[in-house]
Amino acid sequence: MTTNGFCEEVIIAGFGGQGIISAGKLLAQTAMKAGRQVTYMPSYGAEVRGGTANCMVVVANEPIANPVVTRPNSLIAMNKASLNKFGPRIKPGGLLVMNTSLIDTEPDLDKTIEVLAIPIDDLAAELGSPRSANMVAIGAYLQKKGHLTPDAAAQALPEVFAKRHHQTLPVNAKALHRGTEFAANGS
Amino acid sequence: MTTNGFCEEVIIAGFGGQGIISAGKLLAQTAMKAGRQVTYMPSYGAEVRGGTANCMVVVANEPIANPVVTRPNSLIAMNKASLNKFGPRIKPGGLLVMNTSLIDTEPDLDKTIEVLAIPIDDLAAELGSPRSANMVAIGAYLQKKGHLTPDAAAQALPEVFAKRHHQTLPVNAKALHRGTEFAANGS
Amino acid sequence: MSQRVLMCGNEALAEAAILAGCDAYFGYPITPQNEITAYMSRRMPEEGRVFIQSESELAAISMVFGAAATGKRAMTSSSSPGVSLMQEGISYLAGAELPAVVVNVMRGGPGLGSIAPSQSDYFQATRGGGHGDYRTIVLGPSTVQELVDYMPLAFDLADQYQMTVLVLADGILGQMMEPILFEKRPGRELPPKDWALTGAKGREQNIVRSLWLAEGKLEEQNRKLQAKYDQIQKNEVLCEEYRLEGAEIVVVAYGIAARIVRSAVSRARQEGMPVGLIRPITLWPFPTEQISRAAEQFRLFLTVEMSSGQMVEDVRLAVAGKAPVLLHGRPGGGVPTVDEILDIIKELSVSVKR
Amino acid sequence: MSQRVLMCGNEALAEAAILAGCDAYFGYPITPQNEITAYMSRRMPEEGRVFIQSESELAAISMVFGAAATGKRAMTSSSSPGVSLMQEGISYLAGAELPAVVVNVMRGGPGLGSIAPSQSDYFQATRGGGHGDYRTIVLGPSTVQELVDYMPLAFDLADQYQMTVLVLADGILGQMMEPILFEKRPGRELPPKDWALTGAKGREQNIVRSLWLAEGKLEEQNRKLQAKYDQIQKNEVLCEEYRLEGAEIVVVAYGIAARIVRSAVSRARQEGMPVGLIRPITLWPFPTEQISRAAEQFRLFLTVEMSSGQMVEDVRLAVAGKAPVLLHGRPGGGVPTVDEILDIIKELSVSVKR
Amino acid sequence: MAGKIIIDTEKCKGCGLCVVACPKGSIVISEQSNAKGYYPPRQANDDCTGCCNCAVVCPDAAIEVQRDDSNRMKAAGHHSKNSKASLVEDRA
Amino acid sequence: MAGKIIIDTEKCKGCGLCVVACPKGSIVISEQSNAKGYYPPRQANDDCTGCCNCAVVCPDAAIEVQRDDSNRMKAAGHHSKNSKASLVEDRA
Amino acid sequence: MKTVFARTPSLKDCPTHYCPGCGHGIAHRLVAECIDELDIRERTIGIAPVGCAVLLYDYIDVDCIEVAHGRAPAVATGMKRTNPEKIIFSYQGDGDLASIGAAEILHAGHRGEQLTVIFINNAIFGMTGGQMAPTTTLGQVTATTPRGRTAAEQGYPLQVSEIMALLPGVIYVERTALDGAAGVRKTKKAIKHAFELQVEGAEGLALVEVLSPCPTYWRMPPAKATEWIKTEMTKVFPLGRLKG
Amino acid sequence: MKTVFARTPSLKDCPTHYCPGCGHGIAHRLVAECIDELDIRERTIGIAPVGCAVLLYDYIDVDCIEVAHGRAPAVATGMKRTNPEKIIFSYQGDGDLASIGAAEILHAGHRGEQLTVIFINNAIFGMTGGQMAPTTTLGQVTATTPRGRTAAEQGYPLQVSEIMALLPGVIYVERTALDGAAGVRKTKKAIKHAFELQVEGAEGLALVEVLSPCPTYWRMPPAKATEWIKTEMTKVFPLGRLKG
Ligand SMILES: Cc1ncc(C[n+]2csc(CCOP(=O)(O)OP(=O)(O)O)c2C)c(N)n1
Ligand SMILES: Cc1ncc(C[n+]2csc(CCOP(=O)(O)OP(=O)(O)O)c2C)c(N)n1
Ligand code: SF4
Ligand code: SF4
Ligand code: SF4
Ligand code: SF4
Ligand code: SF4
Ligand code: SF4
Ligand SMILES: [Mg+2]
Ligand SMILES: [Mg+2]
Repeated sequence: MTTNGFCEEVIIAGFGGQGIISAGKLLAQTAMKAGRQVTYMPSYGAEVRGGTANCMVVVANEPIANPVVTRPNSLIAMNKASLNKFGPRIKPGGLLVMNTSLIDTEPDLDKTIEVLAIPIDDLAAELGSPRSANMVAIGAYLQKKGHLTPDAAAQALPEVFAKRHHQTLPVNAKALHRGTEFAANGS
Repeated sequence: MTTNGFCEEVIIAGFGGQGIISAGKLLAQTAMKAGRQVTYMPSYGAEVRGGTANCMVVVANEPIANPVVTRPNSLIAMNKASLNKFGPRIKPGGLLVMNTSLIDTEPDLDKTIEVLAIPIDDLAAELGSPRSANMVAIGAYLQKKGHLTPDAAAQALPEVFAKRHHQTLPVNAKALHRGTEFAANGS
Repeated sequence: MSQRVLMCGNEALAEAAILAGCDAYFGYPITPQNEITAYMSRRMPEEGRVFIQSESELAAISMVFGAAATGKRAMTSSSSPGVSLMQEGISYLAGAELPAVVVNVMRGGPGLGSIAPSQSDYFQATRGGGHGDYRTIVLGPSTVQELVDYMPLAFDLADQYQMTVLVLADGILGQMMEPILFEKRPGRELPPKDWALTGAKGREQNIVRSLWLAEGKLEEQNRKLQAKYDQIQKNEVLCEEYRLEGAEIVVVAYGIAARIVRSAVSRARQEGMPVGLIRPITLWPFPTEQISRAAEQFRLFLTVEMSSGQMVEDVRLAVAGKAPVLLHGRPGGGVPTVDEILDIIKELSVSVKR
Repeated sequence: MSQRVLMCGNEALAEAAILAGCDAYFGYPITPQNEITAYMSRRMPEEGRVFIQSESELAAISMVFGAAATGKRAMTSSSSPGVSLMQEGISYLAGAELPAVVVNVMRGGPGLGSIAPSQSDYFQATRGGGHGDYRTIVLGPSTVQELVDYMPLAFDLADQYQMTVLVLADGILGQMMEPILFEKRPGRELPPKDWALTGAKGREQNIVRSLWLAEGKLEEQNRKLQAKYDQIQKNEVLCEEYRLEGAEIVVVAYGIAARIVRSAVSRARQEGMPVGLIRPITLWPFPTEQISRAAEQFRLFLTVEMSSGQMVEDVRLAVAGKAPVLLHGRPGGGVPTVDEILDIIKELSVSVKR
Repeated sequence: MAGKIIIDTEKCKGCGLCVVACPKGSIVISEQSNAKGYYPPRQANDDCTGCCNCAVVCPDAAIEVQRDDSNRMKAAGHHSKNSKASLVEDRA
Repeated sequence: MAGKIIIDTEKCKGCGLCVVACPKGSIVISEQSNAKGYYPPRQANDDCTGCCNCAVVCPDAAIEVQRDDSNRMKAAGHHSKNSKASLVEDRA
Repeated sequence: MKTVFARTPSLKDCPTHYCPGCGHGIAHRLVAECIDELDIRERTIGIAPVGCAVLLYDYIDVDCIEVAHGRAPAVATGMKRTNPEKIIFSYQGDGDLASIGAAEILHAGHRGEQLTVIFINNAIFGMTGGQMAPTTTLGQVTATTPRGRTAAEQGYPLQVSEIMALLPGVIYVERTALDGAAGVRKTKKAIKHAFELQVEGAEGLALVEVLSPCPTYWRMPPAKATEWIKTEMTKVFPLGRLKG
Repeated sequence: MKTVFARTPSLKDCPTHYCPGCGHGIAHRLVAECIDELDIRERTIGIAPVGCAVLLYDYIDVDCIEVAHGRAPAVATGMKRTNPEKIIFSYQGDGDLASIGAAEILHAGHRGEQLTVIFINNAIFGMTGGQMAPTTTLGQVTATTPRGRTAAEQGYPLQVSEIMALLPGVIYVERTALDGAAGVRKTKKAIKHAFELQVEGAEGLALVEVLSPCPTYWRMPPAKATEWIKTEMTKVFPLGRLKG
């Protein structure tokens, strides 16, 4: 929402359990280490929970006004419900990263929006780590946007995951790069 | 505190149990029946009780500002503690009705204050009704002040005492008149 | 009762509530308003209505919440610390739009304070001591007769606007006896309580709630509340003006302080001082317009209140810089005297003349 | 920690409290501030300090009361309905002159409302939702870094003035993560706590109380409190001014609303509109003087707050009629956007130019 | 097949409690998720007796049970006083 | 006279509990009121044993008891652990 | 084929917001079934707690009210005393009833209010994200007992039913568990009895404590949660009729 | 002659504001005597209730605090947890402890706080002018039960000690009565034990319920009030050690 220079507002959304929260935190952590202004905001829409989760990350060069993103530049939609809810809010000229493993329909969006269709769950499963789907998504997103590098994200991984999960760092780093690769090559 | 016309502010004070409250209510009730403006205010200085009680009655011809009497025209002091506490507050030219049955010292007050020394408890005891001391006091006070008649007070008695005490009405009426008599004759 | 009777404020307002059709009283004892609870414990069962001494003020306001939700006229009463405990409950009443009457016989604070009379819960009453954007109608009677007259109004306003009406009295008003007249006057015409919980018979389920999670829904509900409050501000202001003719100084005071000021003004006028009184009767809605108009005309405002200065903010907001607004405040149970107010008026008269 | 870390506001303020020497935390869960309680449950025992999940907010504020009376640094946190329940306790803290820190991460009201962010407890915080004449110092940070920076200040102010310091945040500030820096800065020099209850050893008995029954005593105590509050009003106002140079329109906003307004002002300036921001950091004491001075100079005031209009009264009191004061309020969990504020500023710029 | 269950797959949250509750092993979780992403179960064999255990434990009231009572005694539910006929024949 | 009581008449509120508590009938209410209007008691005879009952029940701690222990065993008060000598020899 | 089990009419035909395997869904259904079977839908008023079950009124189709956290018994008192012919039930969690609302339930019982109380004990504060409840078991890890509850620090789990049974004003107390089909059936029987007493005008309060799974904050799959009730929770909270 | 009974030093040398024959005066003296005998004056903090005993600090010469009505156990918790070496006692009436403060005392007991609680049960709200307390007996006429308390309307008298004794965190509960010299001596023994447990660091809460006369609002002379405790009150509140 700042106008000077760069300001990237992302929504990441999916089922609870798809690692939405860690994906968002990784993005924020990476941005912080890169010296950017950044905010991260979890969804806390209801005290009671349904099956969905989302979070909002803003990366900018100037102080950030509001961490609540109403109209994102980019949406990472990990399932259909998320696409339905947030898809229409993407700003013209924005980016949609769409998990075709769980979304079988074509999104009906503004033509100016770039759509990256990627079978996120399948790619993660191929790596032998279905729970790393979130990392595949981040990798793909970063490749498309380019404001932070997948390598920087991989370096931030240890700060996002609790120590007891550190054995998963290598596979998550791999997943990040797999996402990048797919986004770059379309396969 | 109103200036036009008549305004009489009385404090009645003594031990708890000396009938201070009923004395004040009688005065107020009598004034009301006489068509006067009147307020009655019990002491409620502390949530916890000591041995003392007092109440304040204001009778006037105009709307009454404040039922809390800081500087009374008249004080009915049923015991020494009351005299000590409220005596110095009597307005110049005021009246002190002082129960000599329980007060053995001379009050040291402004010279303009009229003092009626009257052995209230003794008079009541003589009537065979020690508990009617409060009525003796009211009778004496009314005789001195004259703004309401002892007869009117006697007529108001049934409204002040609960039904179950109505057998005491005659002796209380008698006590009222005994007080009047003493105030008039000095004996 | 169509004859003057001598009654203390607490008992008088209780009887007035009964005459106004109060179906249920819930309360927890606290000085200086215990006579209300005691009176109700005797009279409500006589009338076949409900009296409960609750275990606390939290419970009392919650019982009011329950009874009110079924469409009954319910009330509670307390004094300052007890009313503080009701703030969450009052906010819930506002959110759920339930009618209720709450009497606060104010005493000295903060904390346990004292049991002396006070007016230092004005902010709490008029700004909402609870959370969220809400208002309660606040009535500030200044005689025992007014206490009696405003209880039926309190119940009517509560029902008409589905909200809490606070009756702000103080220790003196509650304790003092004055001759009063109980007169049966016609009440307002009131909307049907079709929202009440009476059992879902022949209609859809009724729900009384204050939680609105869906996006934008709570904001909408708030705007609805504000619209209602605007209506009230337009239609329900009560305010007495006394001796404003030819005045230069206007004293603003309410409740017991106002009756003391009234005497002072009357005496000042006798002594030729150009002073009048504006007495807000509804403290919320505040007579902002009346005072704002007066500010065009008069040169100086003096607020007298039994607090460190709370209503004075409303006076300043109304005057909006058009005239100086001074304060004579007596906090912590202090009661101003006619003489001390008169002295201030004298001084101000001199300065105004200069 | 001398390196930037990414933390949510709730956890960050909790860690900052620990660094500030908080001896004890007492609290009852409520959204959107549960991260504070959870964080404290882990960290306080690690530091050998006290954490208790209390049975209620009443108990929490009472535990704070107890710990504070012994000279310890104690705090609690809650959100709107829970803070309403603490009003009696906060009034007692004021009466007994005990230091305490209370964090309110505000949510939408009234009633159960919602858990969306809000600023609608401003009245409660700044006017005292409890009974009696008292104040609490109220800090309104607008970034996670400020939350961190103001926690030590909150404890210092509490100790210096022996009173409650309220930290007013909102659901967004509590939940959002931002990079922050924990810096150890020197605290204030503080008076000894010779009033504390530590056992009457080698001295007379200490008593912590708020009841003053003797005639005039409570009034005296109140005047003492007011004198203290006057001091604070003189010495402790914090307020940020942004782009006031050459402005004609001044927006007043605090907390999360202020950071949104800041962006809008920055954009408006780029588009050449003459607008600046005054951001009160202490909400009580309010920067009345700053705004009053500004009112001499600027032509129009706009208050933006996430409520139906509460702080706007303080702005109006400060402006005192010298300029129009408009309100853009979003109650019930609504969050204003930069765009909507920009639109209002645009409109106003046009009207100011005319 | 004495019994049959009908699952409201869109209300089901795939908790699997019915699976555990069935004494006949007649219920299995299916592979097809519903719109909310949950995996509702399905009837897996013909052993269902219509005992209602699955419906009784379902937190989402997503199971309806039908039974062929033609060749057996009507299950004698304990009817409390004040009771009214209801679609829940399974009574405590 | 083995015992003797000293009454602080200005603290006394004339409640009469000591009168009832005395096993020896040694206490009576006096006719002279104190400054507060209460009628404190006085020792009425020489039978006092110094048993302390009166002092123990006095709500205003207005009674001091003295006893001549020269020709009897020292009353064996139950001394709790942690205890310190005190002027209250009468222990529970 | 005949339908022998279907949704009861007072249970609205919509999905709930509860987590998979949550006991609230079962308890709601049982309450609705009892209301229909006793034919009291048109004169019943339900009181929703502040807790995961706050939206009770979205699921049970009777007149309902949502009240401040913990105050349901006082609200119920206000309703029942002014409407003795109505059937009032409150539905409260262990945070609501046993923590912040301890005084209100105790005193409603103490006064002998004619109420039906459904007390859902899931040993946790569900709605706020899994903090310790008074009924949390020793060793249980929660958001506010990260090292597990210990008796020394937080005390032993609170046995509410045992306390309530002590009060003469409380006429019926039973503890049941949603730990499988048999437990659910027993729970329904208890809830029904608690309603019947009020329908009959029995003088006093009836309370059913229902041990109920919260798979989410117990951090276990639903089936395991059911097991945990059986093996662990009932040790601390013995099942059975405690009174009446 | 030797002085065998005199005011103990921690009882300040001043008259009290209590009514003639009020049990608070006796209880205050006993507390002060125990403090002196245990030699803990210099590390004791007393908590005054809101009730007739609100001015406790004017009579007992230790560090004292006055707290909101009913919240003493929570205040005590805040003090003791941050100052484990101090001896904290609270002194509460039946309105304070059993009515408005029911949740706080229950939970302090539930958590097993190391506290000494003196609970003065005089079956009435004294300070506010004689209203019904939860412990008011059936038939007792008070300012708010003008026709006498009935079980149907206000419930049975609340047996606080019996409830507290149920809690594992409560280690000692005894009910005594100020009904004559023997009763006063027993009460002192109980109070002393309740202090000793804390001095020894025993883990849990110790509570002594003291049946205490309020001649003023029982509307009887002091001697008769003592009798009434013996003949009527102990029927409803049986004396003895309930726990520990
Ligand atoms: C006054 C107040 N304090 C705290 C809260 C936050 N809160 C909401 S629900 C809840 C506890 C829920 O636990 P429980 O009653 O056991 O219900 P569950 O969700 O486990 O079913 C709390 C503390 C609130 N809404 N209001
Ligand atoms: C919040 C609040 N509610 C009510 C009161 C009024 N109040 C003062 S003492 C008291 C009850 C006193 O009864 P109890 O605790 O039994 O003490 P007693 O006077 O009988 O010794 C009450 C209701 C208060 N001060 N604060
Ligand atoms: S009705 Fe019984 S047998 Fe049939 S599927 Fe359900 S549980 Fe299994
Ligand atoms: S019990 Fe119900 S919700 Fe759970 S899996 Fe079976 S049908 Fe679905
Ligand atoms: S017991 Fe004490 S107060 Fe009562 S009469 Fe005897 S000496 Fe006086
Ligand atoms: S010490 Fe014993 S014998 Fe002596 S006066 Fe007192 S009670 Fe009587
Ligand atoms: S958090 Fe627990 S209690 Fe709440 S809905 Fe989920 S499973 Fe049920
Ligand atoms: S009212 Fe009762 S409790 Fe209070 S001081 Fe008097 S006798 Fe004691
Ligand atoms: Mg729970
Ligand atoms: Mg009592």
